Amino acid sequence: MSFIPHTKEDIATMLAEIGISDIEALYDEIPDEFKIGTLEGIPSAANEMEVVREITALAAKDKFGLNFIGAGAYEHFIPSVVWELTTRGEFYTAYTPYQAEASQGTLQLIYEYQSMMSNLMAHDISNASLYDGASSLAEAILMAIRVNRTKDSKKIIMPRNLHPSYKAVAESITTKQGVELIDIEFNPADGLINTQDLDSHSDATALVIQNPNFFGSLENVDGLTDWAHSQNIIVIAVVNPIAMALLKPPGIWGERGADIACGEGQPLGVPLSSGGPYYGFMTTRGEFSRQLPGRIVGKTLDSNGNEGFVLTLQAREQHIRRSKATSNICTNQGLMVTASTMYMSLYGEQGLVDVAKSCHSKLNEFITAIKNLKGIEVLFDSERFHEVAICMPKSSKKIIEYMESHGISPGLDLSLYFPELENTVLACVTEVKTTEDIQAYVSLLEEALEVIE
Amino acid sequence: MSFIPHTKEDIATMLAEIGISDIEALYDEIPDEFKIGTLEGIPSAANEMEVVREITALAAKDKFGLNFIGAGAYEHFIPSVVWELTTRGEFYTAYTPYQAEASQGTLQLIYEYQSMMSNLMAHDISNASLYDGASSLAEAILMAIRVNRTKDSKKIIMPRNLHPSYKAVAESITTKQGVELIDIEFNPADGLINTQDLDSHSDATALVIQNPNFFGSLENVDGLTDWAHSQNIIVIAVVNPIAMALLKPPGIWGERGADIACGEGQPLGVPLSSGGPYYGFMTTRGEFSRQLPGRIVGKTLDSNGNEGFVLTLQAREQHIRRSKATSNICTNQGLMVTASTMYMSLYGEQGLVDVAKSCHSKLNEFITAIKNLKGIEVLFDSERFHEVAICMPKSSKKIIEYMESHGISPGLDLSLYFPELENTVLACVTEVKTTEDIQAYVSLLEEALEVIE
Amino acid sequence: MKEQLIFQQSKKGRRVNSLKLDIGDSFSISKDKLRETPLGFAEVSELQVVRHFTRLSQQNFSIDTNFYPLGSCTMKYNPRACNKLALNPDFLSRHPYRGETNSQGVLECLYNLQSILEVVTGMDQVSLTPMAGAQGELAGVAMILAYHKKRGETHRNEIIVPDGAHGTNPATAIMCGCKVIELPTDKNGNLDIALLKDAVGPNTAGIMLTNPSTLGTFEQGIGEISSIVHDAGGLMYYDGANLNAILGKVLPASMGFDVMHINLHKTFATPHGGGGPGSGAVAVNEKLKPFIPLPVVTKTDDKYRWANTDDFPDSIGKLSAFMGNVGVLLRAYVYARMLGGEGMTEVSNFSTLNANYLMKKLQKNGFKLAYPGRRASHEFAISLKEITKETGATAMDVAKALLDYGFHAPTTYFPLLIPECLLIEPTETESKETLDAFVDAMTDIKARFVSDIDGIKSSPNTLALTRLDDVKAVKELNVRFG
Amino acid sequence: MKEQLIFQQSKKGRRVNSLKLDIGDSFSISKDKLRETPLGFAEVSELQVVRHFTRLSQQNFSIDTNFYPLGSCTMKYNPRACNKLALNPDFLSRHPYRGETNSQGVLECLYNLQSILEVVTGMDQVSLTPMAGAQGELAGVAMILAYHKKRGETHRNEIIVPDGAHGTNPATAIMCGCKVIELPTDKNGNLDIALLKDAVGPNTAGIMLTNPSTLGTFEQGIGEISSIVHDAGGLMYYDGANLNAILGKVLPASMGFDVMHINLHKTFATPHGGGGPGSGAVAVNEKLKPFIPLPVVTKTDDKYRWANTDDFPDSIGKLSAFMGNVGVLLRAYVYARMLGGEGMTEVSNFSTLNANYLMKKLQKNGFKLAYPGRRASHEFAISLKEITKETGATAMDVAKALLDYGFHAPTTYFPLLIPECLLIEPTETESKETLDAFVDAMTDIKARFVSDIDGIKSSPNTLALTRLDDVKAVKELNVRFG
Ligand SMILES: Cc1ncc(COP(=O)(O)O)c(C=O)c1O
Ligand SMILES: Cc1ncc(COP(=O)(O)O)c(C=O)c1O
Repeated sequence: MSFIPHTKEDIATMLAEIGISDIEALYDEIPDEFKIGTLEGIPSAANEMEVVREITALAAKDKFGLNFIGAGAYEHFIPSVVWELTTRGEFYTAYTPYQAEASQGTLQLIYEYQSMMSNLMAHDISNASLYDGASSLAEAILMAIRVNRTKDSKKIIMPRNLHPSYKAVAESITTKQGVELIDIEFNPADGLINTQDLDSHSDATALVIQNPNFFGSLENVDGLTDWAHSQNIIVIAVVNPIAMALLKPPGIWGERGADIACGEGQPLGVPLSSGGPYYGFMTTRGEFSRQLPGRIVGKTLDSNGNEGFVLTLQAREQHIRRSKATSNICTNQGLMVTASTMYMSLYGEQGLVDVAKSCHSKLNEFITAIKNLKGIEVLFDSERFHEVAICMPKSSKKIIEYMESHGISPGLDLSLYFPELENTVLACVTEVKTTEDIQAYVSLLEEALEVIE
Repeated sequence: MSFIPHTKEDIATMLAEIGISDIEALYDEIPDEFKIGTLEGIPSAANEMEVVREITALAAKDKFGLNFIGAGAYEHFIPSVVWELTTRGEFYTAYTPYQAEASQGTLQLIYEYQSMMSNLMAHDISNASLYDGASSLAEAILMAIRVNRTKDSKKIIMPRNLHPSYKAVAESITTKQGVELIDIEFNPADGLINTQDLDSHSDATALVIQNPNFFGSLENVDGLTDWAHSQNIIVIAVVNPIAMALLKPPGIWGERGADIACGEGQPLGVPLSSGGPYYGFMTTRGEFSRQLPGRIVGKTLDSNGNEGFVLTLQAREQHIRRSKATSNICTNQGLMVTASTMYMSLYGEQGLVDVAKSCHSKLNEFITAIKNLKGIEVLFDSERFHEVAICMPKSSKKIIEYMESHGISPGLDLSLYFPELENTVLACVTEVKTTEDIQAYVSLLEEALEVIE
Repeated sequence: MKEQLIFQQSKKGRRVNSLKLDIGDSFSISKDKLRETPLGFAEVSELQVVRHFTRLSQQNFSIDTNFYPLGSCTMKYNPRACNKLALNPDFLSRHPYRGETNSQGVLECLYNLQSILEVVTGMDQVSLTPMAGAQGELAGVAMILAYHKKRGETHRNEIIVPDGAHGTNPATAIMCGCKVIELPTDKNGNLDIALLKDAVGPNTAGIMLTNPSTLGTFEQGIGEISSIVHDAGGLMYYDGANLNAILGKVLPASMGFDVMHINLHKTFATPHGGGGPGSGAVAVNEKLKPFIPLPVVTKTDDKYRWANTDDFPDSIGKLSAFMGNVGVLLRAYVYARMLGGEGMTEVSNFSTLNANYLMKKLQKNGFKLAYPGRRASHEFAISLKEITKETGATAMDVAKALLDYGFHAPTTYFPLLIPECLLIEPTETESKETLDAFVDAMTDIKARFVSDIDGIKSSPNTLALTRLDDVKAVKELNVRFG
Repeated sequence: MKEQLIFQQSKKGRRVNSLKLDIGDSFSISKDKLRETPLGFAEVSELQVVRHFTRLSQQNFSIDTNFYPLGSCTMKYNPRACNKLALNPDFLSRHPYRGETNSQGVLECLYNLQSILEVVTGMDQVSLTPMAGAQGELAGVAMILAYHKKRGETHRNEIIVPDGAHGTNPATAIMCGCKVIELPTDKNGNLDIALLKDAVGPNTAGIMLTNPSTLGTFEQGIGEISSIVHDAGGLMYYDGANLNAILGKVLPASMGFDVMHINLHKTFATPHGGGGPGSGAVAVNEKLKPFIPLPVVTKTDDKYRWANTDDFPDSIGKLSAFMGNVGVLLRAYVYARMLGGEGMTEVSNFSTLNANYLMKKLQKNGFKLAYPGRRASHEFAISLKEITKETGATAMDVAKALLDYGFHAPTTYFPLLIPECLLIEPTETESKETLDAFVDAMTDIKARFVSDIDGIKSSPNTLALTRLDDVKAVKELNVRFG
């Protein structure tokens, strides 16, 4: 049951106008061998009432209790305004704002987004979004290679305390162009980048620094940045935007600031939603503007001298430059940026700082509560944000299974990505968790530790 | 935590402009004896995050399975479009469209609603809504007294097969003005109005006919209407708007048609929502336009000759006529009408007929399924729509309790309103019920009949 | 661009395919009962419906798009959280007759809202069932009459209202079979106490007052009024339309009122929805508690339940088929939860601050206040009488001109006793910047009374339509398509 | 009315009070790690936010408000049910790393969507993870390269694209480290087969084709092309941007394609959202199945689970941190459920009917088709070359003029090989009335090329802004406030 508005009479009139007798004739240029009669094997059409019931029942299967997983996707409170407005038809069903005069709503919004995001990162310019955090890192790596005119190398230093999926995605996307991704270790004691390993890679083109790193530990970003710059290495910061309300932003890391910042925009008003749609953000210093991938909105004037907004620097993009574009990206994640712009507007200057502070202090509360459990070890002695790695005295796999079957996701099983971190769970606490929630986690974990062999 | 935008600086500037030093001074005309210091005893403020969690948890307490109650509030499928658009801020947060030029959206929509509703009822004019079905009947009664110039009497014939709450509300609202509501019986065999009782009330001013009646039985509306008109009695039709897609509409009952139609608009796209907000509709013949209560939108021209819409016939209303108004109603149920107008537009000419047909045939399916149960008796041998009365071999109260505790509301306990209908449940089936739902009802009822003493 | 009527977009045989239903084959209604005429509905596609109503919506002014200083209407911000939570499917799918055991969530919300409203009114019992202010008034007057009746004083059938009263007050009294006695306001905006003394008597059922009154001023004689009415055996009805002005500052009960309604769609920020639904919850003191309309939620042994006629045998009865506008009540409850007691006091403080600031600035800019010696409550009245005389520009002209500036008009010609009246209520949720911009617009309009009176008289000039002809609408009544 | 930037509405110290949080007192971050500079966010109230973004939204054209015949973009109606169901809180609150046992609902949806897409493409395996068409292309080319590599043919690094190809095709090839060989189109809009034969060779990795092509015509030599490429050892990539034209009529697999992407935000009606998110699910035949990007959902013993590298050891890997745009996928699945197989065939039939009807009527009214001898697919190209020569009015002028008639512009200047090109795609969800109104507008504009060329050149003239200066935007780059 498609959404066509045609009446029988319409069809007859239209066919007559075209000068044919049935719709099939419209396909007379297609060789018969390619045509199928009817489409078999698709579940038959259901009306909206049936579909609503069917899908609602499927969703209900996934009803769940408390989530303590972060690891790149963060559960923050999203004010009701955000999605009530984001799904307004005028935002939801507009195309990319190529026709500027008919798209000032989206364009002004993106301009505001760019302003907020570049302010948040202490950079000069932000693009209008990329697909997600991981792919934005891949794009940042390609950009770093373009902008680093002092190096021929395509070596990129990728500390192992970077989100493992970001590494994986960077590999899928960049290595075909000869990019070489170089692992360096983290210190087992504090989870931070092992700086001793760095010096042997001073020929690299770029250094990726995730802060807070995958384990939630706060890197010595100033030192790392200054070292990199001293070696003519471009610094790519991978950061959590909510953490940046509290922590030193990439643009002022070290003496000169990180060169490119990127990461996952999801924490800013986008629901967890099984991992997507999210969006990747990217900011940089002004001098690199023309190497930034993705759409960018600029301010200009109309023919009457009134201010307005347009997509700009399009000469970087595939629809103009084709094989010489900065990236192949076309469709981005506009609607997510719409939500984030509202989110940032609602929380404002002080509100986002408070969200970050609340996350931090609730994480501390959680750590204090969990520490007392027998056999539990909190890994990585460092300052932290969002996440903490907990080494369990029993199988992390079984603990997770047990706790999830009782309605709490205790965290990500780190041993899946870091063989050396056996039975270690990466737990995340944000502002949405109450003392009772933390207590529920502790109790259930206690129970799990008892029950599990 | 109120929604005020004032900064400290604003407050200072504003106080200075007024020429006072603190806000308290604004209340200096209020005698101190009336003022309180602080407001005690209100639960302290919660932020949006906390409130969302608290209220969502409360809502979850009411999560439920299948509803088979109708009795004046009907579960129909509501297309997603309806509420996604109805809650758009421009509809949701507008006031009554007194400033016509700034309210053409709402005004045109109501004009369209009036057109649809008067067409559906086969009447000349519809108002823009009243509070709900029951209170619309009270208003219809008062209107009938105003328009019936041939009778001095304030007697209104109210058959007992009218919704008992409608009767109760009519009583609360109209009897202070000397209106006398006269019961007449229904036939135990078919649930229909006992016409023999009518003749002794030929001095009445109006006859109320609910069709389908409270038991779901279809009245002989033509005969009743013609009898009433032969006695100069105004006929007030209380009808279900969805049933009117299938059944003869009030405007063509009998020779001359019912004079006033009213009822509950809820079935047309308004959720059950514990009983409200719903809306009452009311239509009538053209000659009675000026006696219709409630707001009415009319078409007119602007000063350039363009078509537009305004609230009209305002001289009927309280804000102009004060104590001489047709009703005291001011705020009506505009947003519900907004939803209904979309609902009717989506289903359209054929769609609403199909909804009605589907309700009818699923009710028949239900009756067939339930009939076979031992000890069950289907009451009232009549043609039916929406509802059926089922006499149970055990306590209806216990059956309802049992079935509800297992996730199915089997219907309304009629014995609460009709002592003679002991252990009788009024069940309702609409297009949303599947064969499996009906089977689930039958099985659970069987179980209940076994379990209950 | 003018949006056609949906009927003009109709084409025979078109429909929304995804709403097609299996209509079954079991049909048992005789032909003489069936409808033979078409429904006369439009036949359109889903996209047409979406496009039509989206475009229509854009032709409205609304709080979400415009400053809306409509006196007596409290057009404050309607928090989106209230809407979102009230639309929870678990709330929406509850049938009103579902048993209490499976309805504890909604019952708890309603019970808590009752309690909160009891606190802010200082009253002893709240009933949430009235569906708007006017129905609350009806309930209130009905309770007053029931009270007198219970005491054998059925002859008490006079309701006193000030001349500034909202139209629903006298209209309600009449609907309750009462006689209305209208009393004038003195030059300071207070009720004429001497005349009140004359007016009360053995037939006095009660008085209906708004305080702060509809003139935007606090009724200073309220203590004396209360004594006079009570001494005469009458009761005091409080029209709560202006509760926003004194929320958490003054309890209506402490001013001597016995019964009142609260327009939750004003003070408690539920949306106006283009005309409703609202809610006119009533609150009463012990005297009138036995007469409260049902349903009411009560609590026994930690279980919430509906009160019944055993609990309130003298109830004036039911006012709606079920329980009033529950969805509105949920929104009000969410709002109350976010505000807390402190937030409620902020509401009155800042709505009053905004009104007094705006009043002062408009006065400075040459507008004449109706009661210049008085503080504004959360609203105030301007009279354009002199301006009208001098320039011909009326309150209506100002209202229409404001639309061109992107502001909704204040309430015009109400209260009627103030000639060429603009009743202005900014509400607490508007910023100083918005108030200043409004003053600029008003000042500009005032200048144009002289420099551009034709432009003013023909306004609005920037909207899709210019001024609409109300008279034609009545004379050539056209209330439906086709 | 011009809406100020949110920053211009900011005032120091203002905030949304209802979002204030208890920030706790346990703080353990050293000062040198802390931020010292302000965030540079606006400080506004909730009402300001709502009003600002509501007003901004009204400044957009959108499918929900305007006909949007944007060629290559398939701006069809986005059913609201898809949105509502995808926003179910049980879907929204699922963390991507939650275990499979408590995720069977979403996994089932994704699995079923994979299966449906396998049927409509005729392919053997679908991966839903690519986040847009361009990422699907990247996955596709990566798979092609992985395939060759697996066979020891790492030298195959040439990707052939027609000159009409979308920019993402060559850009993707380059991102994959390939060389791009561009082939011209013949005068009938088909690929030049002779030149293709010359172009293929031992280094051919594959060819990327859209069919129907971006010119709005069916590539008639597709069978031969497939043989040529395959015979040369290359693989066939299908850019599914135009799948809407042949959905349920022609299976890409049967035309010889080995791998393809589907823009679900086109053919499967998920919203464009002002620029995304989309979804570019990829589908492959058996040859490329081992290389499919992960995650993919599979089913074992009635339980849905994520496929892993044991299932697909040769996978090209991951393309996103988690699982692509799940929320978009859910919308596409809901759409597919409502359509069923029959509905899918209707999609192509009626999008093709609409395009051919519109093409015929525009041609009748004097517009020159780029390929007049050809059937339109679901879109068609007009060339204004002659008109531009005669009157000076360009494709850009027509695009801007259409805005004044309430229509969004068609795609302009794409494909580049057609001079002064308008690529027009009406989609199946538009009514004949809308198409006729569009023809009227185009005809009127055409008349104005002569009678009112200045009006055309200066259009749009009825929107909030007139034509914007792109050059200035680049020259005086201003990409942030302050
Ligand atoms: C002073 C006053 N009283 C009563 C009412 C009536 O309330 P409602 O519209 O809710 O019926 C209003 C509404 O505008 C009012 O302003
Ligand atoms: C023909 C063609 N190919 C590829 C793409 C790229 O798809 P996406 O925008 O989803 O990345 C498009 C998008 O417009 C297109 O039209």
